[in-house]
Amino acid sequence: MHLKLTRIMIELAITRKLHGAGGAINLNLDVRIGTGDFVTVYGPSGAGKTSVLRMLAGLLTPNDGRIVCDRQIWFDKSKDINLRPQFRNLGMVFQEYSLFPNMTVQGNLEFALQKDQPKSRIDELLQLIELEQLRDKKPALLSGGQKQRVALARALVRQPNLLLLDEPLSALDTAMQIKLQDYILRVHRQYNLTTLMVSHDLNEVIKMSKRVLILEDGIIKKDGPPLEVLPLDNLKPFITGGLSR
Amino acid sequence: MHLKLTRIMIELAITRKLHGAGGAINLNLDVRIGTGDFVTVYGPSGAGKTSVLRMLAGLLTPNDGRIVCDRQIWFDKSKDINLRPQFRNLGMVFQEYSLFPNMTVQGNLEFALQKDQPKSRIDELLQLIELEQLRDKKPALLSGGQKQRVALARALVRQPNLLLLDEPLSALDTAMQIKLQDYILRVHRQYNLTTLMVSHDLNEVIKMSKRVLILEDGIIKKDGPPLEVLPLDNLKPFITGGLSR
Amino acid sequence: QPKILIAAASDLKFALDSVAATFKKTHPGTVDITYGSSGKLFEQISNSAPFDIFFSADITYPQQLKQKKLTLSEIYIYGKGRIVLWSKKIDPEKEGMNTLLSPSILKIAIANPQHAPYGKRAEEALAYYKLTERVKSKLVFGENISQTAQFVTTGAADAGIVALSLALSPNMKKENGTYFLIPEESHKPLEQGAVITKHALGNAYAKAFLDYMNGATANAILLHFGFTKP
Amino acid sequence: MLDLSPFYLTLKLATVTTAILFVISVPVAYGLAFARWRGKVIVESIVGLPLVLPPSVLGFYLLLALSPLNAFGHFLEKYFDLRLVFTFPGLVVASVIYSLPFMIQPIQNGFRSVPVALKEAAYTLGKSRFTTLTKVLLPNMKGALLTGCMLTFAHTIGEFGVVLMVGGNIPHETRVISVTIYDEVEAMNYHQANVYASILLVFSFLVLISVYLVNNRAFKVDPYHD
Amino acid sequence: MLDLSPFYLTLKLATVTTAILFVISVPVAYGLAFARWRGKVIVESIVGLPLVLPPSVLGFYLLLALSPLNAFGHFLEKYFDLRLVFTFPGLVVASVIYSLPFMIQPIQNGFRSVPVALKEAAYTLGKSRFTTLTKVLLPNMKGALLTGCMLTFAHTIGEFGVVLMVGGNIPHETRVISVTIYDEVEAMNYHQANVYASILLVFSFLVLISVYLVNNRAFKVDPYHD
Ligand SMILES: Nc1ncnc2c1ncn2[C@@H]1O[C@H](COP(=O)(O)OP(=O)(O)OP(=O)(O)O)[C@@H](O)[C@H]1O
Ligand SMILES: Nc1ncnc2c1ncn2[C@@H]1O[C@H](COP(=O)(O)OP(=O)(O)OP(=O)(O)O)[C@@H](O)[C@H]1O
Ligand code: MOO
Ligand SMILES: [Mg+2]
Ligand SMILES: [Mg+2]
Repeated sequence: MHLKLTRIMIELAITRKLHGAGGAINLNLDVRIGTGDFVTVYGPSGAGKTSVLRMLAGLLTPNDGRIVCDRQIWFDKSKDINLRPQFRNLGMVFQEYSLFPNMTVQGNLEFALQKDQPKSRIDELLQLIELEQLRDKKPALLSGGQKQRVALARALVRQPNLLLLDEPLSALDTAMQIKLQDYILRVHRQYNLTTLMVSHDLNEVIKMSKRVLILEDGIIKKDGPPLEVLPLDNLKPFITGGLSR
Repeated sequence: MHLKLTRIMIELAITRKLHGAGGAINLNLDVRIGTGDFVTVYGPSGAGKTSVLRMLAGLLTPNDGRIVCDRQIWFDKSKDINLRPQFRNLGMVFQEYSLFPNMTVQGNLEFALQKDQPKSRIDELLQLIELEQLRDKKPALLSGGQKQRVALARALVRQPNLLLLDEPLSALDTAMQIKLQDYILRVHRQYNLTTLMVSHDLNEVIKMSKRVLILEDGIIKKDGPPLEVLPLDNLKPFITGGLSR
Repeated sequence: QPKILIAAASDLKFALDSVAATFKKTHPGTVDITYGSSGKLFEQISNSAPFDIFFSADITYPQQLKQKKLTLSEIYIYGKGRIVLWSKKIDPEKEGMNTLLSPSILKIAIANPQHAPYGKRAEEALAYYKLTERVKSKLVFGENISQTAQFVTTGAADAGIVALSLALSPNMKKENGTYFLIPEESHKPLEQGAVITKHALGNAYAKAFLDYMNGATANAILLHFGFTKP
Repeated sequence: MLDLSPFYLTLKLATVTTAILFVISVPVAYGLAFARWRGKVIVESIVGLPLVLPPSVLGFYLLLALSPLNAFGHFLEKYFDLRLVFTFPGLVVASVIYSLPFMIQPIQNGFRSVPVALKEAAYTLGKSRFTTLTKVLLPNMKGALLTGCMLTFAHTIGEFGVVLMVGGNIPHETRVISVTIYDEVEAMNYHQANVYASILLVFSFLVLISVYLVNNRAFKVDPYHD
Repeated sequence: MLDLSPFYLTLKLATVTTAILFVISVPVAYGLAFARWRGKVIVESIVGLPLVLPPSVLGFYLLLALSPLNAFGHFLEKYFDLRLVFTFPGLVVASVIYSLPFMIQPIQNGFRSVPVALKEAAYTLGKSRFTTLTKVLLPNMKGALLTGCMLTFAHTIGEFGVVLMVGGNIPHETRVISVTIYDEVEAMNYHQANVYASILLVFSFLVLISVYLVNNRAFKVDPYHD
């Protein structure tokens, strides 16, 4: 038996200059994430959340620093290492879906399938996202929420060690959100996946994650359990504001 | 003085076949919307919400029926009338933004400006969406939420009589959402805009709209004030589910 | 089954087709002929094109081949070419070369004197009649003598100086033009030379063909197409 | 003694042809890309035909058509006092026909590669088809426009068979650089031919380099994706 | 008596040339579209150069280069027993060089018009560059590939100057249809020329129509946007 809590999955110590809405942002992170953790990145629009995921995935190059995942060096400026995205074993849901327009729904999922995986995995996922009947349609014909579900399913096909979710449920109705949140949590626990999610939905963040990083202007302002670090006062006035009108 | 409540802005009586997730959907609507109303279309992903807005905008052709707006016939199958989108005076926020990649943020807004409108309108809106510093950047460089804000601002430039908002704030953090909701409500009241919004955020729907159309499988299942027709039980267990974990 | 491939100047088009046809009756075999401008054919033969005999509109090309040691035979002068003034618009017989000065002749086609033998002779003839300067602005240039013929037969040019051999061909006669035979003294002779090239090594059929060119039948055909014996 | 007029004529011909073809091709390609009428493929195919005819054959048919002895050429001469054979305007007409597919084909493909959503967004902003075309569609298909213009321009420079036939190789009028070089080669003035060809190549190379430099800047993969 | 061998030769030449150029151009265009090294524009420009040389001049230089009298041609003959001048393989080499830009240019532009996000998505799914190329990039730029293939194919059919120079108009070996028609025109056998040209046009028209029909189906504007 190993001490699960002490094993570190990701070590992230990077900087990157970004064009922010309030002038240049210096994205500057120094975080460790344990194996099997579910961590949410929360913060205002334009804070740099997507950029963090992109740098982890190898799609955006940090200006400096290093990224170590599962004891493998993914990026190290000083050693001039930059592992290509193909070799970073992870799954990612893009904020803007990035489905392949030339493939059907099923084709998009099958493309993600690895050689040793059974085809039944696809049917399972299609059933989960309730799109079995649209399996032969191209993405252009899908509704916004349907696309988002395909994007999520596609990232889940491979069952990678690291899951990066960029607002994976933002376009869905509450019932579907709850269903998929539960599913994500189930696979997360079942396979001991390390998961990094971006979400601006307080309810979702509270429900899903053990740890929240509050990112503002490129810097982690707070880091801790959701109920301690989230601005919960946003929740109440919001609902009552509506109800009491 | 006229009786504001009795004037009808939109008469919508249309059918359209869609490929639904559970087989063919027959979108079938018969609704009237009063001038200056704020109506939300609420319903599960794939119900046909976006399709309704697209048909109003003239981007999707109904199979049958008629659309009358402000006493002008926009669509009439029996008379073979189908007014082109250019001549339907409305503003639309697309679920997937559809910003012009060749123009800067400011350029996107200026493109929407009409001859008689002052340039200052652009500055006003840029300030509102807090993107003054990114005004010269192309959309490709923006974060998801930043793009969404530009899409909203672009639709507001013209101050049209009819505003169609397809999940206009879904990619934004709570604070920004509240700010923009308040702004939308302000212009809505100020200019007596008729507004049709699609949203799956219960808080938002309750806060913004006087009337909600619950769309399911292409049919309006309920039609009434938010607190009467919305599935409010979704709200509570959700939050507590997180809190009590 | 013996076989030869001949490269021939475009002015020979009709004459050589007839000769080949009669030749094949007495000497069964395959005779393929590729027509083109003499200069281009010379260039290709210099670069080892698989032609067995070369018929040039100008004797200098075969001479150069001989110098380069790319030939197997002596140069055989098979005839002298003549040039004619040809037009659909005016009958040039009446005024001869002065036809070119007529105001209704707006464009005059000649082959390009820079590289087409017939063009050079046409230019000399114009100079001889002191027309060079006076018609200079009317001239258009065909790439070779065939193209020049097309300029006049289509009526795009109002008159042109072309090979007599073409003017006498059935295809050009069909075009309802008239011509004036330009006197020989106005230009240098158009000595037409043929030679067997290195490619024909061991090909007796090639030798047979060139010998046949020397014979009575061939000479009669050549004469019919306006090639006089030197 | 280098005659520079062929260069000048060539440049003029290529520029004029490209400009005319651009103006013709944008609306035609627009129609072909978006129209839905049935006969469309027929027009599409006809537009592609000049490609398969050998230049000198195309030139010959043009010569026939434009000759004052034939109906069309006669008509032009009689009513417009215009003779196109052996004139620069005639070359332009011939080049335009000859290069038509090189301009239309890439532009048509360009129109199709612009997301429909952009057109829709412009329409809902009340913009006319024309404004949408000039402000939204064309700027988002610069690569395709450039491909069309470059292929046409270069193709016209190298164009030879048609030009020789319709133009008649008249100095200072229709003797473009391609014809000039060819003449020198045929006359076995290889040195002179090499000089002309080198100038042409160096010039074209410089033009291409600058076009590509500008183009690459315009296309600079946005820094978000590296 | 219609000789059909020129049609057969032409079809073979156009098909082989298009196939070879496709195989060459996809990787080259890929490199040119995505590579970031500085010298890139130079390669881009060189690739474009065959366009500006008049075909017969290009043909002349190729003739010189490939001739067994000169170094390169001699080398080929000596070590590979390969003579390219006046042979069908020689025509293929010449056509490939001549049509290079027509294939590369549209494909390169096609690569650039595929959203980078798709490539990124494929990479995060662990797909190699090759799989991403064949399964994601190429299928999403079918229009560009088609443009390249069509322009090349048609251009090779109509190709004349280069073929005549390098091929030498040898029956059943290098006498393609363009040369044949030209010969008939030169011989003033206008009827025969018209017959050949008509067959070529009708055939090409049918090919183009079927390509466009298939293409339009592939491109069918999705019904969500009408
Ligand atoms: N390559 C880049 N270089 C410089 N700045 C960039 C680059 N890419 C994005 N930016 C800017 O960096 C900032 C952060 O972008 P990012 O997409 O990470 O935000 P985000 O936190 O995901 O926001 P949202 O919630 O709106 O999606 C934005 O202001 C964006 O314009
Ligand atoms: N042109 C079309 N023809 C047939 N079916 C279509 C067409 N366009 C979309 N559909 C289908 O119609 C259904 C409704 O799509 P729509 O985009 O209106 O959903 P929506 O309610 O906006 O969903 P979401 O909340 O996920 O955005 C979907 O199943 C979609 O695949
Ligand atoms: O017969 Mo020539 O060599 O075309 O003038
Ligand atoms: Mg983001
Ligand atoms: Mg929708």
